[in-house]
Amino acid sequence: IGEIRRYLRDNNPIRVSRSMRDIAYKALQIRDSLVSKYSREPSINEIAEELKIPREEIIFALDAIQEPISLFEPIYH
Amino acid sequence: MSTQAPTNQVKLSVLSLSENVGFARLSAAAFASQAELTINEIEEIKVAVSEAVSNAVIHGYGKLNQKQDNYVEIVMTLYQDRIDFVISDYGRGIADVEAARQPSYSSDPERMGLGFVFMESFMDSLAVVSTLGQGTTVTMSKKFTAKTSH
Amino acid sequence: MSTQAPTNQVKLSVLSLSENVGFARLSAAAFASQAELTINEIEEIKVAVSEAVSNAVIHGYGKLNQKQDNYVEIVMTLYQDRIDFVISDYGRGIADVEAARQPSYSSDPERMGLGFVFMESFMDSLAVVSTLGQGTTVTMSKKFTAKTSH
Ligand SMILES: Nc1ncnc2c1ncn2[C@@H]1O[C@H](COP(=O)(O)OP(=O)(O)O)[C@@H](O)[C@H]1O
Ligand SMILES: Nc1ncnc2c1ncn2[C@@H]1O[C@H](COP(=O)(O)OP(=O)(O)O)[C@@H](O)[C@H]1O
Ligand SMILES: [Mg+2]
Ligand SMILES: [Mg+2]
Repeated sequence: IGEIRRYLRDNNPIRVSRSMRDIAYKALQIRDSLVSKYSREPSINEIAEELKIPREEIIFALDAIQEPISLFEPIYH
Repeated sequence: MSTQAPTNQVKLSVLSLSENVGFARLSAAAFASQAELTINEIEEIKVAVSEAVSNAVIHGYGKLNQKQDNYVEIVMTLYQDRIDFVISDYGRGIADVEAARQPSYSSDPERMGLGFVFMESFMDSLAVVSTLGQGTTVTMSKKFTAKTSH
Repeated sequence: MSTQAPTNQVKLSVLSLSENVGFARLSAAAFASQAELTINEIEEIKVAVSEAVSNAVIHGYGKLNQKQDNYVEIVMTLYQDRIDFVISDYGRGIADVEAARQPSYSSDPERMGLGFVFMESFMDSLAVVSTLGQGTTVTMSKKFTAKTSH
């Protein structure tokens, strides 16, 4: 339980936590370095393996740092 | 469509509410992350799935929105080299699918009419089947290169 | 349980595969983020839902895993002041639910036997209903303080 409690330390009511933002930026950094290493876009799995973070966490973090309403979705009125 | 066996499948059934567009979008990204897809390709899937689900919510059910049993269904199936996304609603349907798929066509003057164009350009295939008064089913496929052992 | 009307509901039906534990976990987080919950509370929900879904995959279906139609169902319902998560499988069921819920109890010597303990401590309520040979349904609830207009 201690391990999980430690993992749950973030008690912030704000939607995007510090740690989520960190994960998202790290994922983008690693993508860039893998692009130069392989000369191609890495898959999300390759990024997850490199970061040692479950791919779903990366997906969630990347989604969270996006603009809440994208250009493509003039739907919320 | 090939006849190979699916390697994974999940089905979502979400109430027709705009909140669930974001939910479906994120769930689609999570499912797609099993495949060998790049961040960009996953973003394309997110846009295409959002467009299809928001069409179901806005156009399919529209003012019928409040009815308790208006569900949008999203079936996601992983094959060895592609993912299929099937989005269905049981709403009002589309009278002329060909016309609806044209760029800039919208039945709502305030909208851009680019949803189907995005789905088509971001995915590898798009099929729209609709019956007036019965609903609409959008089937989209995204291909990828199967993982090679390394 | 109160009788208030739900404000949102989504249902997932996922093949019994370990890949789908992560999928369900993220979907639960995406749905829960509609409510006034802290990031900490959302993490607790993620742990509880993962434990329930992985129990369905590992213990509920276990070696039956490969059968094409073994689905785990996850129904998430948002109310004004709580979210309910109902996780069901149609697998082998639990002979003695009381015993199974005890800390450190596991039918598998390699496992920790803490799944139910986590679900119970991270959620505000937990109910387990199971019938041998028919399956198991776990119902968990997380409360929150309803949004005040601002
Ligand atoms: N699920 C649906 N049910 C009913 N009508 C739909 C549906 N999806 C699309 N349509 C019709 O097709 C048109 C074009 O859709 P789209 O390209 O997404 O543009 P927009 O949503 O901006 O109007 C819509 O304006 C609507 O009339
Ligand atoms: N969905 C299920 N179907 C069948 N048996 C289950 C299910 N969930 C839990 N069990 C039984 O309850 C026990 C305790 O579960 P849990 O507390 O999660 O511990 P663990 O998964 O580590 O064994 C399991 O070992 C298993 O025997
Ligand atoms: Mg549209
Ligand atoms: Mg367990």
